[in-house]
Amino acid sequence: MHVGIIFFLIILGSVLFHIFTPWYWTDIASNWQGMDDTITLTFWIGGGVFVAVCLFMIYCLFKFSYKEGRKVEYKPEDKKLEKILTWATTLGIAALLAPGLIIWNQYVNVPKNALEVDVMAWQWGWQYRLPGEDGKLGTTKVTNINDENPFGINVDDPFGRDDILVQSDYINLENNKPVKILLRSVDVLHNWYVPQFRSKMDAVPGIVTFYWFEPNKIGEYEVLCAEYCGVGHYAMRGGVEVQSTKDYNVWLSEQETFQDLIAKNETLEFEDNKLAKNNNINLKQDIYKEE
Amino acid sequence: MEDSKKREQSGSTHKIGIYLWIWGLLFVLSFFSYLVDWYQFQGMLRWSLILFFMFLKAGLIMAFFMHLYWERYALVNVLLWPMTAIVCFICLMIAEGKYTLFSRLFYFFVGG
Amino acid sequence: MSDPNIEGFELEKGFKGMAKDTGSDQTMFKGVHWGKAMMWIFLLSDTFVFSCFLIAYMKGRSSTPAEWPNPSEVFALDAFGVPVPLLLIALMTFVLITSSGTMALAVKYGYEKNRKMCGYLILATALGGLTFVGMQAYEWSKLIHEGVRPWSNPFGAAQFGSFFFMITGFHGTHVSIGVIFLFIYCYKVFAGHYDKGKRGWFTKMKGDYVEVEILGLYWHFVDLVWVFIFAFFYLW
Amino acid sequence: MSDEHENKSGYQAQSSETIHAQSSEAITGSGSGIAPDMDYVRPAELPEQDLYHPHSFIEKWVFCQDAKVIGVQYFLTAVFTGIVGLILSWLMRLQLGFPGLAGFITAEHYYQFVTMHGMIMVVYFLTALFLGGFGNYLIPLMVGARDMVFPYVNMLSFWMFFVAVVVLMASFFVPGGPTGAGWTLYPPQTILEGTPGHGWGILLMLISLSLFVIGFTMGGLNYMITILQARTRGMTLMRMPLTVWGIFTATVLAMLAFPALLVSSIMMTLDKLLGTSFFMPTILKAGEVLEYGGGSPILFQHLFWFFGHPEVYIVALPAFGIVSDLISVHARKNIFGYRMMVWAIVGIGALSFFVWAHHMYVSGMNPWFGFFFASTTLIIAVPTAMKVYNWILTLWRGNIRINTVMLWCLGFIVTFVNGGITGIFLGNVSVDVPLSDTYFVVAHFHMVMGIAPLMVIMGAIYHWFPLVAGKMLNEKLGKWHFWITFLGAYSIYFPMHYLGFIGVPRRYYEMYDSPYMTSGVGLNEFISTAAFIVGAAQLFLVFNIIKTMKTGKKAEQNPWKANSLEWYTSTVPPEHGNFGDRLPVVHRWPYDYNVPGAEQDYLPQTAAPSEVAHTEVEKT
Repeated sequence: MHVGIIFFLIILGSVLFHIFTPWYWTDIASNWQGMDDTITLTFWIGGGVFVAVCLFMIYCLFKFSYKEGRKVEYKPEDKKLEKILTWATTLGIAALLAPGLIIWNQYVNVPKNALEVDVMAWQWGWQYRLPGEDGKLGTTKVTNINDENPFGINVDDPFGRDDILVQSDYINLENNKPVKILLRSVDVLHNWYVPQFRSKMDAVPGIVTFYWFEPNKIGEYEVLCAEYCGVGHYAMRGGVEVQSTKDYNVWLSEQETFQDLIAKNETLEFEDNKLAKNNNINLKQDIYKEE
Repeated sequence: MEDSKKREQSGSTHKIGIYLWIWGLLFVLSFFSYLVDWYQFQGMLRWSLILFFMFLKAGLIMAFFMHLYWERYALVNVLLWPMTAIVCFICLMIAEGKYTLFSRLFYFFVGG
Repeated sequence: MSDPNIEGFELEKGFKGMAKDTGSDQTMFKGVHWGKAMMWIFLLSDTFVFSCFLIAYMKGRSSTPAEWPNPSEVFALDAFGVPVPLLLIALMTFVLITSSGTMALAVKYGYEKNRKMCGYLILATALGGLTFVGMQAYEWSKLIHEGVRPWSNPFGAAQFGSFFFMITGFHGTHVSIGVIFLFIYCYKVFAGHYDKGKRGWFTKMKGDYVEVEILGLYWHFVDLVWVFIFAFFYLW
Repeated sequence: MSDEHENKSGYQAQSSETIHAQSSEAITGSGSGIAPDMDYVRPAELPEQDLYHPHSFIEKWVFCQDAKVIGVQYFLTAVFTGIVGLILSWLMRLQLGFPGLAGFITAEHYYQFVTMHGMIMVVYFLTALFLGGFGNYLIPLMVGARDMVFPYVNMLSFWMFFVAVVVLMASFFVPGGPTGAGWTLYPPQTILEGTPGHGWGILLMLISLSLFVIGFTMGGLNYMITILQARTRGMTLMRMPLTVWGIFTATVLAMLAFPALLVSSIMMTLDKLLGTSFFMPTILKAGEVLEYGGGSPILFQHLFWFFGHPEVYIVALPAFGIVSDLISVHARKNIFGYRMMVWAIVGIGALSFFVWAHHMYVSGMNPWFGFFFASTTLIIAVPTAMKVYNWILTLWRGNIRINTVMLWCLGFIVTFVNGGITGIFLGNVSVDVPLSDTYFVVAHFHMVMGIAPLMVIMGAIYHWFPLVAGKMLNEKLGKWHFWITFLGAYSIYFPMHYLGFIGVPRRYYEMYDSPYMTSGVGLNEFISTAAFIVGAAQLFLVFNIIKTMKTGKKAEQNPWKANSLEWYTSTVPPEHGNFGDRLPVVHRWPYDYNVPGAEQDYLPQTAAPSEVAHTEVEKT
């Protein structure tokens, strides 16, 4: 008897835990409300099945626990019942699968007006690149990456020149504007994940992966790496700030383009060379002096 | 045990002619698939010829040299049905390979 | 292939027979020796191994942007001063098919208890296998000489060498193991172990000519794999 | 036949009477020769298996060819690795629940623990235990065979597994420690600096896996051929206990799925040792471009999961089978819908080869695969659900003994249904997107393929211990063991799902510096505490076994009044050859409990129709 009661309490506890849990998803801040809704739907159907199955089991425990000489049903098969159960299950599964597929279809079809954001991951950090005035990102290559070209942009690609470079773990996004995240990695697998946006995708070295979302809530969010990438995995964090269009444009205008970077490097190089030459001269003079 | 041995033998031998035939056919088919390369056929023609000769040869070896043709359906089906998993794997990997190549060419070479 | 009469059980052909065999007691593969059934299932598993290798190769080759070397040129061999494409590979195929044929005949004579013929044919098969391994060794050394390495090669995509050495190496290992067993079985046939039902020293199982067929299955499988490697690696 | 049998030293020929008895049986068509026609069972197709009987201690207990001893060897070795895995999980939970309390657990160590825990539990513990342990012990007994068909190969299989375990354990002691790449061993990080154990550790892991696959193949061939080709007279496939069906289907899956693991291990070994680039694209590490290029990391994931998903069912199907038998025996009722159960097992097994990439929805593979894999994955839910219905419908109108074994089964139903339903979340592609790589996944797979199969293992131990050791385990200790384990495990993994909802990613060494993750602190402490208790509660079993072996009650021949053949051996525990002089002849399925009109509430599989002509047997 008490076995059934304990099992009942477990089921009751699970349901109550679900209803009153303080640990539940964070407030959604993107267009993927549909994912949350499908989860809720799955909870209703799946949770219903779980409770029903367990309650039936508990009922059996109460009703049919061992008694010497109890009359037991002998019925190896019941075609009708089995058929009903199969079809009911199939129906329930289809009801869950359909919204799942519909939303996936939205997930893989990126809206035309989405802003492309190149997210570059490495062990262990992020940096970002936005298209410039031409609205297009330049092509990249891992082997191009060096101090002067931290993003590995192909220098002869005309689209790359005006790309806006954000050499920071933090990026700003415009509210209510779809974003297509283009992920690439220079070393191992990573995953750019903001729990509030619900969406995620691995960054895979050697290819570029993508996903999209539309932030719809102004605020600051933490970026987590969601694919194991070595010992620094847990510390690989970044940030997103979703801003109003006005604030965003202000931020955008402060960012450096690839062109700027090249120019700066050239100046630096020029100055470096000059410095080096001077040093040489100084050095030589020093040597002469010593002699 | 003597009986069972006899039983096995009675069903196991075939005329030598059939083996020689298959043997000859295998040489001919191999020669044909070699000619595909010799004449440098390209494109779909090459592919279909390669696959055609390949499956024909594989089928002959399995059916006659490995005696599958004479085996009972229970064994044949047990051996061949799992290949659907492989076929599924191949089809999906073809799609995957194309997708990877596209991604590489598009983002690392072509752009725009 | 064995289609024995089983007491109290009528054998039927086709799918109906299959349903009956499957639904019967004791054995599902009627009249199939345990060892033979085991070899078949093992070969099925091994098929998956080679399939995975070849699928990996296909995926690797189709997704690399670097140019794939033209096998027809890489594997060409000079005959009388003229480069003939795939000459060595063609010869290897020839040798392997020849040995497969001799093996098939060995199995046939084994079942006829023709000890001498069976033994000589197994010996011929073993020598064919040995020739194949030798030619493969020559091919490897030639390619290595030309600068092909598992990690790089002068002709194009680095994966070419990787997949080549791995897949042919794995196949070659199978052939070599087969050759070793062929020689052992050759000895056992000539020594008459299968006529007398002598027990093997390793597994203590009684000898029987069905073992020749089991080995034959393995050998034909090695040939079968070569058919696929030939098509996908050399002709593609 | 007996004439040509060599009676050499080392071979105990079957007594010639037995053989004559068998051949005369073959002529008359049934055992005694006077039984009526209705008891007719076809004569034996094959001669008696000729067994190699051991004649020294080493041959009997170490290099033994008896499947039952090999089963126990497998079992003990697997349990040993399982204990190692359990200790590793404690260390992980210590770090997660009480970070900084154990200062020696650095991030490197933590990731090594995670990896080794995962690999050990999935492959070396559960797979080896179910197939190697239960498979070896039960298959020959349940199908009525004298032994596995290739006892020698079977012995090699165990020793290969043993070597694999030794190599795995050796990786704890090599420079750099064991690999810390996560049990999925995803390249490129697996073999690159920045991952613990990227040198020796990963190599030993790959070698150990390859050895395991080779060893398992040898065992798997035995299980398959024994079930297909060495059943006793009257034992049709549709009269086999579901345990055998579960183990059989799992073995088929293993034979076809392990090749993918073998191939990916070989390729990764070459990447590591020779510098090939199968899985390695161009990589920039610490400002330097490595000598790799052109490979595809996702290829590895496909190969790995082509193995990995069937692997889930390799663990689950034997558990399904065993639990069906246990429920039926202890509910004293036939299993409901036997044929449906068999087809569900086979269907799940077949489908499991078409769903692998549901582990990769957010891996960056071709996004269109999502549609295909979500559909196939959810289709699998239908046969699985049918199995659950049939289990509870077996309880319905039964006569349920609520003993320790049944408790474990009930625990299995609860945890399995729970874990199965969270599986629907993760299989449904777009629902998976927010949840994948979070603690929801961790909770899901621990519930469904950790705790649920563990419940079955425990139930099976309590059920079959009388057969293996000849003594009954103590019920009271068993109940304590169950309740602490079940309640503890449930309270570990049920709340853990909600950590995933918050968005806490898995494989985080430490996670409290994010504002919205701090709320999980209390929950994590609770989970860790529960984990320590559950782990420690397993001492109940150890203590129970020791106590039983010393002072326990001797078991009767068939203490549970079960029908299947393993309880009808010549001696308890069964000796080499299992069934004494004569193999049993089977006349019915193993689930004839409480047949109307029968004197007892069970009819053994060997009960001939003429003996039970007065009953209303429906299915045979």
